[in-house]
Amino acid sequence: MKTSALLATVAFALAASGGTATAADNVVKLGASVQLTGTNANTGRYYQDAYRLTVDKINDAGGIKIGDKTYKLQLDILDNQSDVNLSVRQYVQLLKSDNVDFLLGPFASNFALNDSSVAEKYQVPMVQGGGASGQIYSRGYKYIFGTLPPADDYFASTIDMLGKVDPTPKTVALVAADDSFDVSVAEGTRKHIKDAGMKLVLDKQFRDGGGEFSSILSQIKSSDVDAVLWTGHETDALNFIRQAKSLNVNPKDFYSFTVGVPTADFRQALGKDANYAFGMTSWLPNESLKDKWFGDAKSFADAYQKKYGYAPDYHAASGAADVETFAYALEKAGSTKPDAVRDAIAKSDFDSLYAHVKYGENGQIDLPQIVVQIQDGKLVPVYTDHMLNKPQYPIPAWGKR
Amino acid sequence: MSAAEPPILQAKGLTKRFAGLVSVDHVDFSLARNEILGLIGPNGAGKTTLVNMISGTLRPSEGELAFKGERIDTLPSYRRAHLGIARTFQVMKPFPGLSTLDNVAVGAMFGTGGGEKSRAKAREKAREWLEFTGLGNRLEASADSLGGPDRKRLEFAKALAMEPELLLLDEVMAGLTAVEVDQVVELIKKIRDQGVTILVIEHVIKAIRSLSDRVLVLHHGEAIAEGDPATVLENPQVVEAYLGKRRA
Amino acid sequence: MIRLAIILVGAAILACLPFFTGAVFMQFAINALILAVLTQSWNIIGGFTGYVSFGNSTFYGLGIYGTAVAMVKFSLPFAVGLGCGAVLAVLAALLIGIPILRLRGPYFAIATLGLAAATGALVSTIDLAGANTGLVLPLVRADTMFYELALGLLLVCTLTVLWIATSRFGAGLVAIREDEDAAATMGVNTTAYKVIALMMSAFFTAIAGGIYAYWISFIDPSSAFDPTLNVRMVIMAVFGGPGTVLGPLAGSFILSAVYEVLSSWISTAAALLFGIVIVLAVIFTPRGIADVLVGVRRHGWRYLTRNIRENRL
Amino acid sequence: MNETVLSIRKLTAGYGGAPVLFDVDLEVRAGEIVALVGSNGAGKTTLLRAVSRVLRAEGGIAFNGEDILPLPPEKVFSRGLVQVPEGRQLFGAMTVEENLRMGAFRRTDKRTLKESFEHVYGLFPILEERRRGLAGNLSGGEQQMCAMGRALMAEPKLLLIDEMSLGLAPVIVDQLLDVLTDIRSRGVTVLLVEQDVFAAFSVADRGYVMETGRITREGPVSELGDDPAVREAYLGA
Amino acid sequence: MLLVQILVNGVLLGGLYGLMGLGMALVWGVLNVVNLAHGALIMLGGYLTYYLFTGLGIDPFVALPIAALGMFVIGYCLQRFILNLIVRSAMLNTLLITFGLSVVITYLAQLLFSADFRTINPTYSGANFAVAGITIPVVSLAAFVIAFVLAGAVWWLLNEMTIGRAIRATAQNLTAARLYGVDPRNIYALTFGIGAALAGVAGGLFGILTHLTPYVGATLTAKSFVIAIIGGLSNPFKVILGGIVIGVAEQLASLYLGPTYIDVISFGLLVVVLVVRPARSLRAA
Repeated sequence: MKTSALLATVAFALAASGGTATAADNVVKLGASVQLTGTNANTGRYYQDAYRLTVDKINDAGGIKIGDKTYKLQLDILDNQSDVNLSVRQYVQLLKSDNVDFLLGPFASNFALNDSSVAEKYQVPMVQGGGASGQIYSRGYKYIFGTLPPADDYFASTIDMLGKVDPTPKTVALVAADDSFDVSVAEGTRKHIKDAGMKLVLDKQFRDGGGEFSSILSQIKSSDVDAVLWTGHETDALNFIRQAKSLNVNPKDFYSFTVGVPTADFRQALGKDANYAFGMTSWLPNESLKDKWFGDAKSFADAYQKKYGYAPDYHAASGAADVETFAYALEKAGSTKPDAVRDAIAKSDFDSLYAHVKYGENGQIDLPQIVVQIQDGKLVPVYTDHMLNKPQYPIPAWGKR
Repeated sequence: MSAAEPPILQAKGLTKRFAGLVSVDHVDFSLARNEILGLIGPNGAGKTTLVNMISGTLRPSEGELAFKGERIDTLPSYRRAHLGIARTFQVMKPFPGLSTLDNVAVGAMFGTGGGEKSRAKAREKAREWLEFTGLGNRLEASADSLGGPDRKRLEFAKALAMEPELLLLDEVMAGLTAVEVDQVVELIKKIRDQGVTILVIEHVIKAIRSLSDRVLVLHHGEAIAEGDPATVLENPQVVEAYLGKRRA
Repeated sequence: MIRLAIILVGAAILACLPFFTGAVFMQFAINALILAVLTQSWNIIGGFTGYVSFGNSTFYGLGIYGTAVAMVKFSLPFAVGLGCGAVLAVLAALLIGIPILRLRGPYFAIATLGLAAATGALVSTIDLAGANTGLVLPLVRADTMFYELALGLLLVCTLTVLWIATSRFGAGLVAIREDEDAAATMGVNTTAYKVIALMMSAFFTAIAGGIYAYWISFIDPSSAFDPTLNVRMVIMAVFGGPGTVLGPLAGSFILSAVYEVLSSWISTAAALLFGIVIVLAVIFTPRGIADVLVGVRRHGWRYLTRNIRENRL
Repeated sequence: MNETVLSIRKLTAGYGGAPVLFDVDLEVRAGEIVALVGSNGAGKTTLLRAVSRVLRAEGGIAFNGEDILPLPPEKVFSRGLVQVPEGRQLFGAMTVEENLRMGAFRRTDKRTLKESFEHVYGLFPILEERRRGLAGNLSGGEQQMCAMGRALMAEPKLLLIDEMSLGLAPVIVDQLLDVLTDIRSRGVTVLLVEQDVFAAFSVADRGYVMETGRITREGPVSELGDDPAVREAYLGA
Repeated sequence: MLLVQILVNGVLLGGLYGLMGLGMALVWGVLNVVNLAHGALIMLGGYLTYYLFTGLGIDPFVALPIAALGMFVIGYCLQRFILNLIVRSAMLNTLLITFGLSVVITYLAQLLFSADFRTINPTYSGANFAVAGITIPVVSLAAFVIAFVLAGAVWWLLNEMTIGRAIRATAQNLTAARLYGVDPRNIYALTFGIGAALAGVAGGLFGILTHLTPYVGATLTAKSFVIAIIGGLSNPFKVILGGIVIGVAEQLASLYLGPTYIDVISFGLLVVVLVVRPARSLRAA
């Protein structure tokens, strides 16, 4: 018994003697803890890959100038195993023992919510492109910035478009997951639906990750709505479509999903059943998006595809913009002091492969969503504030495809 | 039986049914203070069920049960233990992970009147009872390391440490050799001499004969005979149902 | 007496640690201390009473939410919040305990598991508790305070367990664990004892939850009612030796350290290795570390293969 | 003299390093009923467990001339060495009939199964009456009958019976003893371990007395029953 | 009409639930092992079916028996070489070791199959037909039928076959079974193998109906758990019935209370069943 107590103390002490690495000169260290394993690993990898690619690109181009010295960026990435508690610990570790200078974010709103507290606690800026929930920015924190547009406006452009198509949907069903991000989306969407003069006849919330929609689908069928607006996570979107087909549920005109549609995995998993699905993205690899390091968004996408073997989506682009935010802010601040950099980030104003980056008062970027649709297995941008391509509308019933 | 004092235990119309099967069927009996009552009967006659109803492990489906004139048939087991009823189990139930001393100390701590509140004093008492039952040299042995006869002694010590007024013994002699049976009979007599009333369930007829003041015979849940051992054990009905011709 | 000395000296040494270590260690240590409190609290109901509870994460969640709702929605101070969480959890233990502690063995374990899942799911539908989106607590930069609080709680909890191990109450609990029917007929008020043990367990668990909530500053149902946390409590207690005073502490500190080392050194394979460690530990040391120390002293390293021989078919 | 069915030579066995049996020699010949008596903890049950190979042991155990020490329990069983264990050990949630069928688990000649059933039901009519009932719901005496019936279904050459009379009413014990005699008349050899020396000696041919892991006396029961030392130790005053 | 459709959905879903619970109940009832790795085995069965379908082009329903066979082998080996080492230690230890195994299986799966989600998506996966205005998805119906057929097979095995009786005998009394010629090492491994095979089929169907990731196991274990308890451990058909009860209860809860209440209902039901049927629970203790 005595020995076991001793053993415990030793183990405890061992963990106490964590390593203390010293940062090399002329290097700015960026740190992030992302989901490389566990339930969120599927999307988490976008962030690791985008961070890597962008840091390498910036270093290859000679690094960044701070004052009159040239600095290289260095990237420390830890795997939080999709465990929120671990990710919080890892961010502290990054700051306090791995001595990183600045923080990049994890994926998903609930992680961003927890991890940004570390940034705020130690007053080191974190720029994250993985959480869109309004909750992250409503706490009055000063050190958290985000490159995903506000969740409440995700459906704004979609609803805008619905006003301009024929026939215009009159009745709408809203199906939303119950997590932080989707609750924000749903709240905003209800308002947009009302403003557009449409009628919300079915408003259903489901357990995030539950994957079981037959009851909701049967209710959609019996209420015979014109359009379905759906928000949740990717696998749930997948199940929703598959179950809609097997229960033969067809909204009269239209359905749209906040996530999934832009990703290649999603289209591949669903095959032909993915066709006609509408979705949205805050980013498309257009040549019109000019970038200091990559040239434009398309070259970014090509480089990414070449290096990692899969196509980037808006998660990746948003992650790249996070790294670039630091690059611009460091040069502008002319210092690596956290407070100086923080103020420089707040004043960010630059074009990037992702978008024009400019943070609002609360630290969040504002971007319109581009409405996209899968047409014959291809992702086609349809609408921003005007029609880009002709939508396949209304969506044909399952039996008539 | 002294006429002046009310019986220490009185059962009236005691009945237990399990899912329609009647295990004990309207049994009446009483126990006078300081008496030894032998309870015999074929397997499945309801003897253990009867003991379970007295100790509170089972609730009677019907009937009344009084201890020293007070109704106890709805009290939970621990309350009956506090009143002074202790029992042993047919399948012995020591606390296997504890030493013999701690096993018996539980009895001393929680027995009649709620037991001894101080753990140290309870262990002191437990030591005395282990001496009394002949286990004084095995205080620190773990209970599941004890062999058959020692287990029975432990079972006795646990019950005695509760300082009961009524002790229910369920087949404490099963599996003992004739000589060991004689030892246990002596032990039980010694306990009775301390003023304890005892109910004994047993198949060892020799022991029943030499111990009991009275014998009660159960068959199919009904009391078929009651009286002094000699008479009951010659009752033809008892011989037919239970004893067999060879032993009568 | 020796145990009391070890506990007090250990606590005194640990209390000084914040002055010699950095923020990363604090971060790890607060987590480890909270886990140790959870393990030690579980030990009261699981180790001493023998009721393998998978419902302690319910009390943890209630402690977290009691504290958070009181602080966020009613602007009460932290201390009052802790009290709310504790009262909530203890009441829940009382109400839940009476029906559920009638079940035995695996049935109790499963009922508590179901309960934990149901409570988590229920809380995530309550608007006052922020539904499934969680609650944000005010941010405090005071890790040393949280560390000392958690350490203090662990000390009180461990002293309580020490008292249990040496008291009449504890003897009653152990009797229930060893044989409940026999305990009842020997005069132990089994229902009351079990429920009280569960309430004590719930109390410490809930306070730990409250400290965690304020420290981490953002909570949601999936982190507050995490069922794997309960599995971790069980593993740590069993690894250390359930039903002992110091075993659960040793178990939780060692496993916390192992997990931390694994996840910071070999990040991606950490969970895999952790799983393998559990499997091997169960095979070679089925009775916990406390028993390993005794066993190895007696039988040398053959103790390990001996365990297999005893437990295999 | 009949041939030897079971021959045990210098058998040592025990639990977890602590030996319980020391150099036990014992012999059972075809057609005999042999009684093994002794006080509690003398090692009688340990001996049976060693013989049926559930327990590690050293020394020699030969069954019909074959060394069975290296065999696993199921092989020993297949050779026709069948045990009725202490405490009956029925399959409580299975019907009486299924319990009997389990006795025939290793039998390959399923055709004669019906005869075996008839034989067992003939010996214990109550089992036929209760054949659809669960074994766990039987009374103690009926359970012992079921256990013996199950053993007989295996068509044993040697039957080991452990504490047959334990916890049974005298009238039931008498019935079972009668059945033993009947079984023997059909050519089954029996080794009976008993606490109740009266009962055991009333049907056995020869007896062994075991004390603290050693055989101390052996001989025909008539001689053993008259031996004053045995009388004093096991038959009581 | 909506209500009827919802009930049909619940019943069909319940068949698959029941099949998930079946393997769990078998292993639990026979080996007294609450197999926390059951969900991980379901997941593994799903991936096996997936690779047979996408890799070798075998129709998923043809692939099911092959996957079941593969899972049987895996299950047999797990029990024979790992779980048999600890069967005689405390019940808690079997819980811990199966938990450890579930972690190992999950993260091995992640290394082998990556964290990406997969679906088994044959051309007919969304096929359906209508009866009196009620839509019936073909695959769900097939899953339902398969669940019943397999429950029947398990029942037949346990009650009418010698090996099945040996399995039950071993479950009830290990010592006696050994004395009567049963080799428990083999029987235990066989039982666990059958449990794993049932999990494999459930996994394949699960993959056709929804999606697979290496992490789906934990939820499925919990679900199988609930169903095994509600259905009881003795009769395979009752387990399927338990699945249907849960399926219908979830759908009704989803309709009347909202889908976020699904877990409250299924786990709440579990607790209620345990508490109001204490007689059975106490007897089994």
